[in-house]
Amino acid sequence: MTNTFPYLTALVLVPAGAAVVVAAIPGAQRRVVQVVGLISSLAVLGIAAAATVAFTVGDGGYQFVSVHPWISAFGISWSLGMDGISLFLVLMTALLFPIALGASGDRAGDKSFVAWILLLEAGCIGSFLALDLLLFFIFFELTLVPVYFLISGWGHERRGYAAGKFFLYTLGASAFLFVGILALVSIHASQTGVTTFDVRALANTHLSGTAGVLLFLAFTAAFAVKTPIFPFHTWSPDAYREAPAAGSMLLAGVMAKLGTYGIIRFDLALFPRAVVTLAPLLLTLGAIGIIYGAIVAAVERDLKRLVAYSSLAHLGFIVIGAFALTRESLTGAVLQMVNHGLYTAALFILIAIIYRRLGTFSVREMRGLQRRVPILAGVFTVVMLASIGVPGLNGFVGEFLILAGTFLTHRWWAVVATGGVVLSAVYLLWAYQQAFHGKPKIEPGAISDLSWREGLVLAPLVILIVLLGIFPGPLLDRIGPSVSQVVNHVELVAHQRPPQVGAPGVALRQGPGAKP
Amino acid sequence: MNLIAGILATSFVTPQVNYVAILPELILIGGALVLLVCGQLVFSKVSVAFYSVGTAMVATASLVASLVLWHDVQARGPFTAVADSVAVDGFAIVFLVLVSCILIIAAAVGNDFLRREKMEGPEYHVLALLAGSGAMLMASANDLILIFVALEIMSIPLYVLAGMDLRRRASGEAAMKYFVLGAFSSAIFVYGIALVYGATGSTNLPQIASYLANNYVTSNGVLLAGLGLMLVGFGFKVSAVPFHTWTPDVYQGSPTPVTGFMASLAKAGGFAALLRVFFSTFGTLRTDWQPILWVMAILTLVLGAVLGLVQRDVKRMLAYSSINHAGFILVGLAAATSEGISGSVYYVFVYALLVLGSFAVITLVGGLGDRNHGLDAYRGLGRRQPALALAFAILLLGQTGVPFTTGFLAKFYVISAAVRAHSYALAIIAMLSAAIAAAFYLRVVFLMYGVRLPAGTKGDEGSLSLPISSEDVDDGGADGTAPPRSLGRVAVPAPTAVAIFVTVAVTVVFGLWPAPLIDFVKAAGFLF
Amino acid sequence: MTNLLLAATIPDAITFVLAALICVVGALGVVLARNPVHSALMLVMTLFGVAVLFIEENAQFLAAVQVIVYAGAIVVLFLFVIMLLGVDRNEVIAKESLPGQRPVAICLGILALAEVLLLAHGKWSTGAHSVSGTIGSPASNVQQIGKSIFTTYLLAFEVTSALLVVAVVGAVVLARRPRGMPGPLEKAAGADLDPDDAVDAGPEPGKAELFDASLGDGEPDGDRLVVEPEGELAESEVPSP
Amino acid sequence: MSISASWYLTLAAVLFTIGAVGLLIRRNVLVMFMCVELMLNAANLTFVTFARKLNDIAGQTAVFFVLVVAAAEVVVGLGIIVSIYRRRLGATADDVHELKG
Amino acid sequence: MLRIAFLVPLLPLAGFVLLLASGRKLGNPLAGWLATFMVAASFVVTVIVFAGLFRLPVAGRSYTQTWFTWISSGHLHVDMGLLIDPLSMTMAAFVTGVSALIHLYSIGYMEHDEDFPKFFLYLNLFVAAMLILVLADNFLLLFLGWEGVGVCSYFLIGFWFERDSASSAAKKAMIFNRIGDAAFLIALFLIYERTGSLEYRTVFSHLSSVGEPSLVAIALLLFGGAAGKSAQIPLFPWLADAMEGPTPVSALIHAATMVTAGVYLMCRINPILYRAPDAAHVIAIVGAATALLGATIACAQNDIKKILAYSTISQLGYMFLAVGIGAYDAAIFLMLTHAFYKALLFLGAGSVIHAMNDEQDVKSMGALARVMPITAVTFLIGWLSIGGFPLLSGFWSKGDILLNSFAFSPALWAVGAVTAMLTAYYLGRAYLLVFRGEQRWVEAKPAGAKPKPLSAKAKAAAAKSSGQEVVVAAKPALHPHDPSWVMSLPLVVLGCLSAVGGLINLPIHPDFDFLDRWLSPVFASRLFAHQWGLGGVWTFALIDAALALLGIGLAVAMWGRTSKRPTLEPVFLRRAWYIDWAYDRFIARSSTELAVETSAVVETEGIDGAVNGFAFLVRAGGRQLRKVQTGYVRNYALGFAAGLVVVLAYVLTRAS
Repeated sequence: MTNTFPYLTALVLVPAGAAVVVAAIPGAQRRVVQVVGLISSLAVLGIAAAATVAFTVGDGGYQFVSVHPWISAFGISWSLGMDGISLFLVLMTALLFPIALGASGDRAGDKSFVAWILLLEAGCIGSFLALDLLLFFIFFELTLVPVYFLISGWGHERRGYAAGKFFLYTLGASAFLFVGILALVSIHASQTGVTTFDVRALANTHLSGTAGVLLFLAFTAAFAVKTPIFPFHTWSPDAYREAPAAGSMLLAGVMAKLGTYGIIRFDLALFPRAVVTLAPLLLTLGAIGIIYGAIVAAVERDLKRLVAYSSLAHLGFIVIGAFALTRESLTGAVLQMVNHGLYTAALFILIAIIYRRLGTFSVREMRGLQRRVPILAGVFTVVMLASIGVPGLNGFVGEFLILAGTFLTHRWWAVVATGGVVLSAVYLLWAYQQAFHGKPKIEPGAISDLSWREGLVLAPLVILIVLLGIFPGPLLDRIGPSVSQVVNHVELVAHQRPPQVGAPGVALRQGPGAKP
Repeated sequence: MNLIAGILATSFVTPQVNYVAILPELILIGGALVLLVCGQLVFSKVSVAFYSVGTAMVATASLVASLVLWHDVQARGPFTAVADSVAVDGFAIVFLVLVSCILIIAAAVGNDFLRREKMEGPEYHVLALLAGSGAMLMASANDLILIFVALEIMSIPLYVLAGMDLRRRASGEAAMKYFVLGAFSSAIFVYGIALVYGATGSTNLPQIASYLANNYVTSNGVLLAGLGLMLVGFGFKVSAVPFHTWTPDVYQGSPTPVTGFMASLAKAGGFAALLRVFFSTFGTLRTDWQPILWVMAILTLVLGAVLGLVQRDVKRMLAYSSINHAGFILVGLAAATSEGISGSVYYVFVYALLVLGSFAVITLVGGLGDRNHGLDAYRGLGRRQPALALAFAILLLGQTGVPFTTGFLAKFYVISAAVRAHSYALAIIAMLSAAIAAAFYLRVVFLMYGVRLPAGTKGDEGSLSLPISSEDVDDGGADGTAPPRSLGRVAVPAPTAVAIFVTVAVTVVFGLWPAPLIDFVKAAGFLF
Repeated sequence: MTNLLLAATIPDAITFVLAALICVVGALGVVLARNPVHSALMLVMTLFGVAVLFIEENAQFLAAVQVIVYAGAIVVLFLFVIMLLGVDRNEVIAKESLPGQRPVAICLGILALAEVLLLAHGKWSTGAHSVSGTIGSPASNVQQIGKSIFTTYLLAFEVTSALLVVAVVGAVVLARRPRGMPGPLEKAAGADLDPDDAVDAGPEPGKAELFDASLGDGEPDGDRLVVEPEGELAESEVPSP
Repeated sequence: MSISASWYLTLAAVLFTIGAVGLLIRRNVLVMFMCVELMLNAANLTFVTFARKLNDIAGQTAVFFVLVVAAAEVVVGLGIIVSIYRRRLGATADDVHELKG
Repeated sequence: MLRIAFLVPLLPLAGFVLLLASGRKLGNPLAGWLATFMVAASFVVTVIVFAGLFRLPVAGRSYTQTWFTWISSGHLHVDMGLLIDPLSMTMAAFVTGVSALIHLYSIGYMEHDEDFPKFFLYLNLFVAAMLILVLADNFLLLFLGWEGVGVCSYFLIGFWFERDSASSAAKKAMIFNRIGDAAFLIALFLIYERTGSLEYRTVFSHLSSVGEPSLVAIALLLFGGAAGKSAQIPLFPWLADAMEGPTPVSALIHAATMVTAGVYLMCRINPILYRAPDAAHVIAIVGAATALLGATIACAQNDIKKILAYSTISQLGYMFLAVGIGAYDAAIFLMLTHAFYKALLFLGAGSVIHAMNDEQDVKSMGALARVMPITAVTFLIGWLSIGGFPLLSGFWSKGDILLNSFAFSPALWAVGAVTAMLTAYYLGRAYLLVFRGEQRWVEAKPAGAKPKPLSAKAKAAAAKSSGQEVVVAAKPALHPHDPSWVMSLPLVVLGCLSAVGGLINLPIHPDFDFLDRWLSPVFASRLFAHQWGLGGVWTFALIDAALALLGIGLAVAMWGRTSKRPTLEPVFLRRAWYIDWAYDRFIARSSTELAVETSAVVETEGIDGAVNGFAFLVRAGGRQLRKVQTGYVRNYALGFAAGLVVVLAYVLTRAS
């Protein structure tokens, strides 16, 4: 398709430029900063929306591809592309950032704060769009810096510790990714004589079994930490806990997806055979993460940390979906990335709102809130149910697709994961009961219910949570084709056979999984 | 009579000297002499500024000369001059340019430092120029003896400069340690040269190379011994473990601008010679020396990172970081490929500017008396002087290797070289060490930006906004986040400011648009 | 062994042995003499020995230079400084302040020597052929050296001038004393002249943390600086000039 | 034919080692410098010997340069010692160890 | 006519949305009326559609209405669509009907509650979900409704969330349901894997190609889900606690509608059960066991609502027994009648509780018939009907099941018979203790002691094991009376229904069992049918009647006079066979401990410990290495020498 407007480049450059502009605003014009920040992030959202509209449904390939040589000496190019997998991640990112700005109160007038947020947005969108491995890595790394500053500058009591831990842990992990990328490229160069970092080209690299596995591990190490996947998650509770509201929601909502996105986009595309070999390992880790996250969350008294662990569980679902390698599960995984982004962000905002009222994250110190702030409680309930995965809300669709798809190829993992569904109800309901039920501690009128501004911030999320639960069709239609391409690629390379795995019913009955 | 006759009988033709080829060096030396003379004889009392300007001009002149040479080389390819004792090739010229830049920046920074510390006189600049000429010679020298002499020309001024601040005992200690160890290592070095000379019958690098290429050395013991001894000498200069021990002490003790100058110049000169000798001359023996460098690189990387972690003095911390960087540069050399070499060169180039800028900032923060170097000195700098802090942050992040800075590409360059040479372990260790090193860069950044919250208030949700950006620099203490009393605003003189700006600009601009610098450096891959 | 010696002409052998003995004894003397003055004199002895060997290897010019420059200039300079600083008191060689320094040093020395000799394994095999002028040529040693200096090593020779300038300037810089600083021999003690007796020593261990970047003040809790009174700050503070 | 070069070279190696060890075990900075001089002399001897062995003048020329360098080093070194002494840090190497870690 | 079917679930949903938007403005009682109207309207629509369906020829009595595609990915394709067939319409009809009545009742019951609008908000949402459940045309949509009703029951049980007991009960219910749902989900995956679809028709048409083991697995997993929803062994404990909710909720959700969803599901998958007899047998056995268990426990309860709750469990057991043996129509029949009389009983209990100022302990009631006749009479009808008193609805429906079960296996029949007898007995006990016997409460002279909602005492009373005189003395004076008409009307209507409800399916003559014939298109030949003629039927009818009378007589004999017969209320029954306790002790608590251990040991010490440990190691290493940097220049030189030696040593190995 020919479209004159360079959507993708704009998507990356607008926030970046806006960050510079904001940083350059002289003096303490908080109002201006606030407005500029919000406007520019909304502009990004607009562009993303436009791109979504212009996106051709049913085409699984990359669209709006824009390639410009950057460091030709190393074959690095500024090449961006968008397919069904990245489309909604970008859209969600573009949506969450204005919300994040809106949710951070006066902070949004803080020059450096806004600048960092916008820079982070550029980094995230960039990583979702990059088709050039090194470009991806650069954006992937670039996101660390703003987050580091956001946490260390505006975080809570132990922000120094949390920020450092986050930065170093992820940085250390991406060391492997970095070397892995270079190794892959040099292998490819030795085969074809062309030094390029273009994913599409590299996907055709022929890798020996061990080489593939090692590279896969190198890549996955970084993604696993970023996501995080059990047992590489311990930075996340601290980071989520200490980060400011915007930081937490962006960390969990957007940046966690960088990891899972990396898995789907790069692991699956570049090392299909290794993926097939090692899928059980990753599936197991994902399943453990689901159960484990739920178990730990069940005894967590701190709402933010609790949500952090619940994210660990939910991301476990996504990982499982990615490595089950069926269309359903993979589509579900992509969808779930978006869903998780939405309801986790909403959860963090709600927690922040409560914090603003009570000055605490500990459920011990809040009781009977439902009596005092019924509307807040109602919204919280909806979001909570979404994250429990109640059908009719967005959480369910993704989860069901993931599990149904996984069941086709890896039955028992799916069964275990389904157990996680029960557990998620346990800890969230428990937390809810602690915080909202019972005789209220606070006197009537001591705290106010949702302000219109807070409501405005939450509204889009809640609406989407409900809408996507009932009507996920538009997303599925766009995600599907791209996912099919990925799966076909894996099937072809890994099994040298046309894709049929996990086609249920008839097709499966003579497939391996036939035994009841 | 017959004495004269005897002389005439044995009269000979001196080699014709291609002055253009050695013009940069000559300019520096000449400039140094001129400044010296002017300062002491011609004018009675001249201010430091005069020397600084003079130095800058001289350095600029040699920069121009180097660029002229660059075009020659582009035109007619690399060549040697003055009886094959200097090689004029891309490799050398990259360093000529670098050294000229270092000199200009050092002059600017030194100027303000000298004025602040009330040290008049041309010595600093003269010595700097001479050291610079030494570094240039090391880069272009094509003969072991010349390398040795050049090494001394570069080192001795540094010894002196290290001890230049007569009022700080640390400075004296630094000078002493640097000198003793320097003398020791150069003795070892020259013994190594002797052995190599004995083993190959020449001190001229191309001749040695051709000798090694053409005849198979049956018993290479002496040669290898000489090589090892020379490695010690070089290792000292580039502060590679285990020959790094002087680095932290000297960096910490020396006057700060000198530290910056030393860090950049010594690394440049040392690595220039090291790369040339080992890669081009003894390339045929790479299987013999590669493992040594491999181990050295790992040790250097890890030790630098780990030890930097536990420092509380910024200069000392950066000393260890410089060791870590040396490790990275060695990684490029250990790859022993043309790509690796240009990677190392690029790294040296980038690092030199980064470290110059960093130490320029430290010089300013150090304050009068040049002793305010505790990490605490940086707490809240982001609020007191956002511009300065931002610059420092960028330079530190550049050293961390954050994308869109030259530092990232430098790491990328050497690591990719290593990976292409299939030394994956080395690559991974290097990156991990970089991750560890990031910790101490970040600590400074955090101190500058991670402002404490007012007591009692919780840090969240806009209920209060943290004064981190420039808008409220001056309400220090209003919210209890006042930095310690001693940490007032530090003066930022124009020249230093410009110098810092330049380094930052280079870091960012070439980080975003690296093509020109990379192409420039790629030429270094092809030695004479 | 002996026959190897006898292979050479007797006088040569004797000269070598004597000179070698002189060198080694002198060297050992430099190392072992308690008094630096003695060391200096021992050094002279070694230098002479070396000079003899130079002549033995028909490097007459160098031998001369060796005697003139080294013995005549350098060692005198040493002695001068020794006297100037009045450090000519005996050093207690017996006790070694640094634990283990001496034995380790000696072991390392022996090892290094052994390694070098092993590497050389006797033959000290060398690449052949003369490149720049042969010693055996009719012209005298001086002329040959001069020739090679002004041809092969022209540039090196020229830049040594820079080296010498450096030496001079350096000496000046280091010897010059800033306003108010006492000369080498005066015993004027003004603490103000020597401001920072507290040279920023290395950090006390155990303060820096890997993750906790906030540990400028070595305390995990970030709020320290807020609550701490000015007095506390004053301690951590370096006295400003 | 005079006696074989290997003797000279071995002697040089011995001298070198003595010098090195001396530098390691002596506290007095001046003496340490003297030890450096010893090492340089060892190098010189090696050069000259090889020069004879190779029948090549370059070795002797090299010695010439080494001499110059040695001279320069000594000048500066002694200057440093003077300045240190002036700073009342003491005259032996061990007295100077404030910078550490 | 059928086309308006979509209104059936949409009307209550619309009510929900309206209340959400403007519930607080409408306030009390307008909100209630709106809600009631919506449900009533949907009842009307249902009747219309019902009629429309009735018009069609028997074969063609199935109509699918697809709204839009819900989920479509890979081979999975799920629509939002309704299936209109006799079964779903029957369900829809009685759901909407009963709901309408209970809505009406609630207007009166909840009039004093401050969250009045919210209550109806939830009720409407519940009805909508329930209707989606019964009308869905595929398993996933059914699951949506299934979860929806679960969530609503969570809200409603925890409606008085300030009571810890209430919120805990709500949580318990939700979790037990989720356990069942997990099984349900796995069943769905299996179905999808085997048949490649989740849509009823497709699935059932593919069954022939699915191996029986898979079918058994599917059936049992689905039964697991049903057990959770319908409180069958082993997932029944939550239902008793669920009584913490307002009484109308208990009547609507935990007696009439939601809990029967499991039975509906089982009937819906009858083709699967038909092909998986083993699963069916399991269901039958579990059902019978549950029936007996519930009955026994009900005998010893003092909380009137708990008595009814356990009776519900037992009745549901009956229904599953019926399903298990293949008598689906009998199950549906019992479901309907049960909906009538159990709702009746609950509402009656509700008005009693209301009148007794939230007193729920039967031991502290008695002789209420005098002051609240309507309630008494209707309750009496309810009792007799559920007890199987001849010719009342219960008599027919239960008889139907017993008949078939005997034909299927006498053992099951025996269990059923005993249960029937017990049912008559324990409800008789309840009736007598509440309405007859001596008065165990203090009558207030002046009228108009406004009963406040949820007085603190209520809990205390509920908790009390049995009412002693002391407590009675402590009680404040009461002024019980029959409730206002909004509450009485439903009682009366339901009373009539439970009396004559049996008429819809009289076994006396094939022409009279309308229900069977109406449902026959759904169950077709898969129905289990006994082989007796009318004679057999009548004999069994007599036996049933005898059993019922026996139970009633027993009750009168035992509880007519006194309220204290400890021997008949053994502790193990009052404590519900200690099953609840066991759950708490062995599952809840131990798993909590496990979780605590995990987070303490594995997380804090293990994983996080590893990371921080590494950091610490690096630091410690740094500190140690710093010692090498002694500051003594000679040490440094030594280091050089060492390095040199090492290098030379290596070189030595390379030397040739």
